[in-house]
Amino acid sequence: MSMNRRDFLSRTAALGVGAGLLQLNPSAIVSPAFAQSKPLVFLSAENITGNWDPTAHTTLSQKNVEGFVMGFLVRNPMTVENPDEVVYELAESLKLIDADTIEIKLRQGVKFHDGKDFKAEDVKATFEYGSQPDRPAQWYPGPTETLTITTPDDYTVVVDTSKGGYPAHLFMFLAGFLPIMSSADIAQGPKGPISQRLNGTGPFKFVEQRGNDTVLEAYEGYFKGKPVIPGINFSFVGDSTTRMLSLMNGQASIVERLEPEQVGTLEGNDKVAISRVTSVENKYLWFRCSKAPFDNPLVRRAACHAIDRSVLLEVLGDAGAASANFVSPVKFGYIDLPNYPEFDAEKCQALLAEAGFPKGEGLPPLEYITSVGFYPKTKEYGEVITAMLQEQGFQVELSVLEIAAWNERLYDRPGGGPGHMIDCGWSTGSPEPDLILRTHFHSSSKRITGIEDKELDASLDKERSAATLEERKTILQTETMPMIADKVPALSLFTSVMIHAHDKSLTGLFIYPDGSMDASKATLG
Amino acid sequence: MAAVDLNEITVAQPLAAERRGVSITRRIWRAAFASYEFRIGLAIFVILVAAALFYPWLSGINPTKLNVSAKLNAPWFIGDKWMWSAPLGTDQLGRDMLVRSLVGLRYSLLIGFSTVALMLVVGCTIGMLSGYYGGKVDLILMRITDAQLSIPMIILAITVLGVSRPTIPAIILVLGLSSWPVYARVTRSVVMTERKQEYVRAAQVSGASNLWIMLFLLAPLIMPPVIFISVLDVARMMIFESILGFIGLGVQPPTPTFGNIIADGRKYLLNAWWIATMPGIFLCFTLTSVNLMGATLERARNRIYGGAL
Amino acid sequence: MALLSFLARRISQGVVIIFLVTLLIFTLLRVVPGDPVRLMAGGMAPEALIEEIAKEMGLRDPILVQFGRYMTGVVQGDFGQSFTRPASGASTGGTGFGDSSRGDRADVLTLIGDTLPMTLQLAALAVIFALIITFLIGTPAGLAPNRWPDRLAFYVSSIFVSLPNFWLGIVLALLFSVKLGWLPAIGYKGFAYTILPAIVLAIELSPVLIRNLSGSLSAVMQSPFISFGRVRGLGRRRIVYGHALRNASVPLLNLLGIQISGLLGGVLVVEFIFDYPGLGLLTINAVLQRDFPLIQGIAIITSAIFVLINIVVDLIASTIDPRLEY
Amino acid sequence: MISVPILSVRDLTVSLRSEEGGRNIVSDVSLDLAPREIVGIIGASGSGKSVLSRALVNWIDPPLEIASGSVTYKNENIFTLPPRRMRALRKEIAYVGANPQGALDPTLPVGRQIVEKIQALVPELSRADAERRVIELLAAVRIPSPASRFHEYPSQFSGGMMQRALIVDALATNPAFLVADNVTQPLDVTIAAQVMRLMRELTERFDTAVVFVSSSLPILNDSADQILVLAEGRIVERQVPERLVHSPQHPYTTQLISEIPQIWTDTAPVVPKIPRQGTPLISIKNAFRTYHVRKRGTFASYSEVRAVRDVSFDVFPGENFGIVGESGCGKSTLMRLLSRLEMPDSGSVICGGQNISRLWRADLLKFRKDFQLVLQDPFNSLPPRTPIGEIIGGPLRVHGVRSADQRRKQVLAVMEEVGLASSLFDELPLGLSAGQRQRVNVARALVLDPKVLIMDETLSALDQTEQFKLLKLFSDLQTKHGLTYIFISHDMAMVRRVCNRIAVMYLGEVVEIADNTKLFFDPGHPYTKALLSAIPTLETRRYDPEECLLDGEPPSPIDLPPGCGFASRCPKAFGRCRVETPLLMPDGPDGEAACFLVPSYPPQPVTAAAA
Repeated sequence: MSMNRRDFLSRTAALGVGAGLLQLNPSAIVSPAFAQSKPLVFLSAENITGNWDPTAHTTLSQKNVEGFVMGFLVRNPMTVENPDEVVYELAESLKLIDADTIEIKLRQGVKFHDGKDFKAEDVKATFEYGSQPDRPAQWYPGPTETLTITTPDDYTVVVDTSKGGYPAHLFMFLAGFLPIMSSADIAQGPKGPISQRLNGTGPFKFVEQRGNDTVLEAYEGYFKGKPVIPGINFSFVGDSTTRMLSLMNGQASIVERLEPEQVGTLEGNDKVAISRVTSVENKYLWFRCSKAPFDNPLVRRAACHAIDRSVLLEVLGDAGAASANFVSPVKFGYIDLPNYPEFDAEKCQALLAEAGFPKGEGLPPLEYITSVGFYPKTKEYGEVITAMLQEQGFQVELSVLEIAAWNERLYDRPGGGPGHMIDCGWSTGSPEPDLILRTHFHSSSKRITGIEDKELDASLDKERSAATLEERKTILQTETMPMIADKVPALSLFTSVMIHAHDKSLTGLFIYPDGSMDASKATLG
Repeated sequence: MAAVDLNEITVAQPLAAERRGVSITRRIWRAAFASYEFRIGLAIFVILVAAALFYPWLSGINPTKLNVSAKLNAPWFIGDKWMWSAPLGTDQLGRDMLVRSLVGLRYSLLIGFSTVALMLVVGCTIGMLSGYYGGKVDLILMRITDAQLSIPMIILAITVLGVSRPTIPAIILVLGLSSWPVYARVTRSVVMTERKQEYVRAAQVSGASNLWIMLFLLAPLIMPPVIFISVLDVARMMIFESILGFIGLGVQPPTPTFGNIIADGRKYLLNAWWIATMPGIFLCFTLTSVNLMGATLERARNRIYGGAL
Repeated sequence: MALLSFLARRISQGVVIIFLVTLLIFTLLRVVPGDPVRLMAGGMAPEALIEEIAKEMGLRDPILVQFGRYMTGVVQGDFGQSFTRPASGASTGGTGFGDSSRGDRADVLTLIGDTLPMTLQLAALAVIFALIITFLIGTPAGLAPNRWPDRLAFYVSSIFVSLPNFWLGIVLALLFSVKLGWLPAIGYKGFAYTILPAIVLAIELSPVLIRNLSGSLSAVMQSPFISFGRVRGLGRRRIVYGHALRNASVPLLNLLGIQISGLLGGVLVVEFIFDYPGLGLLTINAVLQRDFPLIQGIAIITSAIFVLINIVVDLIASTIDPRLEY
Repeated sequence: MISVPILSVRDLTVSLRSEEGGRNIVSDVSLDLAPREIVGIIGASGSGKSVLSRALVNWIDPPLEIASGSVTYKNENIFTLPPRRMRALRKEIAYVGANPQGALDPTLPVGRQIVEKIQALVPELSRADAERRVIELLAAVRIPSPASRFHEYPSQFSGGMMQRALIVDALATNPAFLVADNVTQPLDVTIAAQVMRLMRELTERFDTAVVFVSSSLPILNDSADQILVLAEGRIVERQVPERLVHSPQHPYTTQLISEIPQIWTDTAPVVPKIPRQGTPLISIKNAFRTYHVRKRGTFASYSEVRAVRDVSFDVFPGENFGIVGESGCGKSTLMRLLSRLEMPDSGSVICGGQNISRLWRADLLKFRKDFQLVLQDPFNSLPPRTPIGEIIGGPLRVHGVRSADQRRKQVLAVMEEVGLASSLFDELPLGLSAGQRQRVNVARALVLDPKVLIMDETLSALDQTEQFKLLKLFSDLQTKHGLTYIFISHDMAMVRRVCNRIAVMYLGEVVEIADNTKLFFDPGHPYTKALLSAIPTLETRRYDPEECLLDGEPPSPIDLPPGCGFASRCPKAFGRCRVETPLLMPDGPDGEAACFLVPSYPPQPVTAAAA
């Protein structure tokens, strides 16, 4: 039922965009009296990369920092209730002129933190720079040469994708999470200032990196008005208990990625408030599809049927939400797939037998790699999954590695990545589903799974090239996603729920489903 | 002065009848066993070990069987949700803490003792050699010892354990090989003093080879106290193992050891303190019992060797 | 003169030790599987890029060549640069290939230089606490062997040694920082932040010391000059504090010298728990990120410190007891 | 004695508590000590004399305890005094023990510790004054350069010096009386004599009364006003020395006196002159041994300790060969060379025609079997934690006697032979008397039934009674097994009694080597004379200490001066002695001596006459 509602909404959204109607404002949340207060101390569970270039990483914690500092054309609050909501920030409108052309009108009088005026050249530069194939973040539907970007005036950008053969509407979502960089910085190349510091139009200014602390201060020139809180200290604290302790003794104002049990403890604490956000992040069990035995879809499906996801959710408690698709419910095109593999011992055994491994006999010993992980419960549910698979006759051995070792083994390499299964989550602050589907399941990228499958490629290309959002969603929901669910190169286990705990006196903070925040209206103490 | 004096006194002492013909070692054990502390220690130790060996098998509870719905139950003395199957509560995945602790105890004892054994063998051998031969041998061995001593265990751990999936033998190897120098030093200093004693010379004159002297003369003399000291290290090694678990280099699940139970339970310390605490308590009991026995034994030795009757 | 020659001898030996350590660590780190370059460049990096970076960093040369290069750097005070950390010193992670575009990396030496003082402060305080505990508990035990103070010491050390430091750390933080609010716990914004971690370390350190002190003290109390001292008309206090403890403190010192290297293990965990920005935290992150140059640097520095501390220990010991010829 | 006694002991009984109940070590001893009087107490080891002497200063620790009786000082029983007052009294009650080295805190300078004592007892005395006093006392006991010695540590003091320092420590507070327990026992004869002389002077100077405990009657005889004989913890006789010596009342005393070695009397034992022909059993030829010790606190500079210099002599089958000399004269090193614990740097030790440094494996084992060593220190020479049976059986195991019964049989046989109860088989050596320990030592050596026994100071730790017994045992064994003994000792009297031929060592050199009678009646070397003059004996000395006795101590064998090593202490030294090193020259038919004063010694070569 709810599905239909969402369909409806998204449809209207799509059209609405076309008509340039949509006007909504997240700052409906709270607009408190201006009161000078101490800087906000944010404790992050994940460390940042060494490189401030927003296109150089896919690291969530650093995206959070960008969320404070950088400006965006639009933001997508992506709430489950209203997944397709769009909030205009640097852009005043996104207009789809035809299938291959989109016109972006920009807000005037915005300044970068370094004083440069925000103009169309910056958007153009950002798009072109970010589309370079060697940029790790890989936001863009196609490489730079497939784009033709023109700037009729200082506040208008026109993107033409006809060369690339994919529709321009893809930029609607992309616009939602592109930090707009200063063309001046980009001009100096990837090794230039862009990698040394953040320079954006957001509510907070990047001051310095002090050891593990990223120091930000309020930016008077912010176009929505100077934030109330004087600044933000964003620092990395690896240990969840430590984070929680420092919140409890008042040293931190907000901490992320709480363990569900900690939620239990903190709810008793009257100085602390909890916020839960269904995130854009799903966690997956990735199969190494390029080597035996998981090169055989039957075995993969068997494994999937061996896993009872409801139990995992029990383990995760508040930290996980059920989902039956390869993308998070807050993403475009989400649907509870009817053919998504559920726990079913018979089916599992049947498939095993069919694949020639009755009761798992003849299967090689399998290694399941996971990390000690900064995600809640990673190790725990790893143990559970191992147990479940073993019950069905898979001889699985769990390797819990410390982050670096896990990271080093994570991705596909010639001859298939290490181990046979590996645990990892994937999250992108945009409704764009391809950021997962295409990245992982298209043979041109096949990040972790190493799968190469003509049908999948075809289907993925097809949905990408759909003329309208409308059409694209249909293809996704009726062809691509079901096909993936049949071939299960990876099993999406659940959708993470981001649990933040913060000082009760902290109000007016909006947390996006990718964990980044809008603190421009927040007050503290 | 005291020594000389007492010897003068004890000269004409008549031998207590019961002591006639009883070998020294047996006498020591008797003396030790006579003290209630030794008995208590022994009792606790036997109970623990017996429990570790048999309870899991008797109770038929599988330490690795998950029962997520029954996770984080409190032990019987607090909370009401506990079941007979889990008197000490359950862990984050609903496994019985009692069985897990006991099985953990098994592995931890294995790790603790074999590590210390390894340490002793390596350390004492090296210490013995360098203390006995002195000179160049001493210089070289001691430099090596110092070098080893100055490498933080943790760095050795990641390098060796990085090689493969950390297994119990690998961990024993790492811990043992990174902690022997202390013993090398102790042994060396003792040997250096003992080796100057005249009875060593006497043995040489009687034609005993150096090896013979080290094995049959010095080793029996200096080992016991060293071993006694090493009891503390058994515990320290168990703890180290948990530190390894703590940075993801510990024994891999589902095998429970005190180390990884504590390391995993740490997260729940606030709302399920018993997970991380139980092993600590078991550890403390084990250690204390071993220590009790060790101490009384040592005391008995000193009494017998000190010439008390 | 004597002192100088002593220093000359010990330092030259120390250099040998440090060299051995470096060689060992260096080779060990090279044989660990897991290509550091892949860690730096991130898993998504194509093989070609990996090779390119590796080549450019000379990581494909024979180990000895690399070692030679490294040592020449070291003797010139250049410990190389961190694989993963930017000049800002932030602890970094995540994945980003095309690593060539990373901001310039931090010098290992500066990283260590920033964190070392913190850890030294922590360690020093810990040692002080440990000694206080040791003397409070160990002295009575040594004076009354096999009587209750001895038993007490025995049980206390048994308990102390069975407390995992991270467990204790969290418990203490909960108690003193959250519940009672007496001491700050997490991070570092002033000296007060050192106290709790130091206590944890002290408790980890003290059992061995207690046992050692009580042992050697009771041994000293047996020696002739103690009982003779009484006949010479010295008061008990004078005998115990002026002579017995003095003699007993020598083995204690030596043990302490040895324990220093063990201390780092504790520092590591404790600093992680308390998010204390010291060498331990640096190490654990370096380890977790396989930041080899950093690990090497830390190994060298720690072993150097170890050597120095032990020289100092021997100096003090030989001033206490002239028979220890230095 | 008319004057009131300053110390009077009444019915003092000290007993040893043990699980088998008490046993009296000292029983109803009563004695009085008049001012300035010197009371000597003589007793064999085990007679409880040490315990008594400690009781006198109220130093009785468990398991010992005062069973009854009183020690009255200033008409108060010191046993009943509260600790505080007792401590105050320590000022007037002083004690010097038999173990100088252990007596002071090794980690503090000697002077400082004495000052510490003074200040603890005489608070009114300022630190500066205390120091001044200590320094002048150190000078008074003839410690060279006292001002600098003041700051040195016990380990830097030699035994003799330490003993003197302790005397200073004892007298520093002007005690009313002083208990000296066996003070000379650990010292070399010459040093012991010096110390005794000192004690006498000082006690007169400070008019201190002294209770002088010793196991050697001669020593007491020289100094005491009155002598008590202690046996089994009881006083069996008390007399003034002369009468005690000439008309002893109690049989024990008589026996004691009879055991005192006779040196020059005609009742002295005559040791037969063994014909020295055939091949020597063992002969050492021009042996040198130098140790390199790192100079204290230097980087890499070594100094040479020339422990044995150009020593040669032969030992023939069946003879008792003596090597005498004071501590540090290199006799122990010589022993190590003879027993092949070490090899000479140059020169050789020939045994059975072979150079023993060349022996290996089987041959060596064979050599070991024939050539056994009985060690000096009865306490260090037995592994403390091995039962006696095993100790004695050890060599058998080494020499491949596998079966335990076989070993046990042999061991028990030997034990019986040396007079050890078979019940000791499973006992620890501890609790044995020095004498018994030495018997164990002998048994261990004997069990391999060797040809030669080297006795390294074997008897020096024993009192006369024990010595007497053991020597008897030795001669029995000799007749039974045809053993050859090499005695290494500093005790002239003992050597006099048993050795056919004697070599005197000084600073690593043999300065004289002669037959028994020759050496004792007509020594060729002044050092020998000095030794003879220092022998504690009741006889009228042939060599007057006043003219022969040496001052100071032997120079250290490090960096020796040129010329005769003895020149620095020799009363007869003259120019040549300081430039040229004398060699051994025949001195009559049955002796050689290395001294220019030996008649046969060629005069200093006139430079012209050279070549």
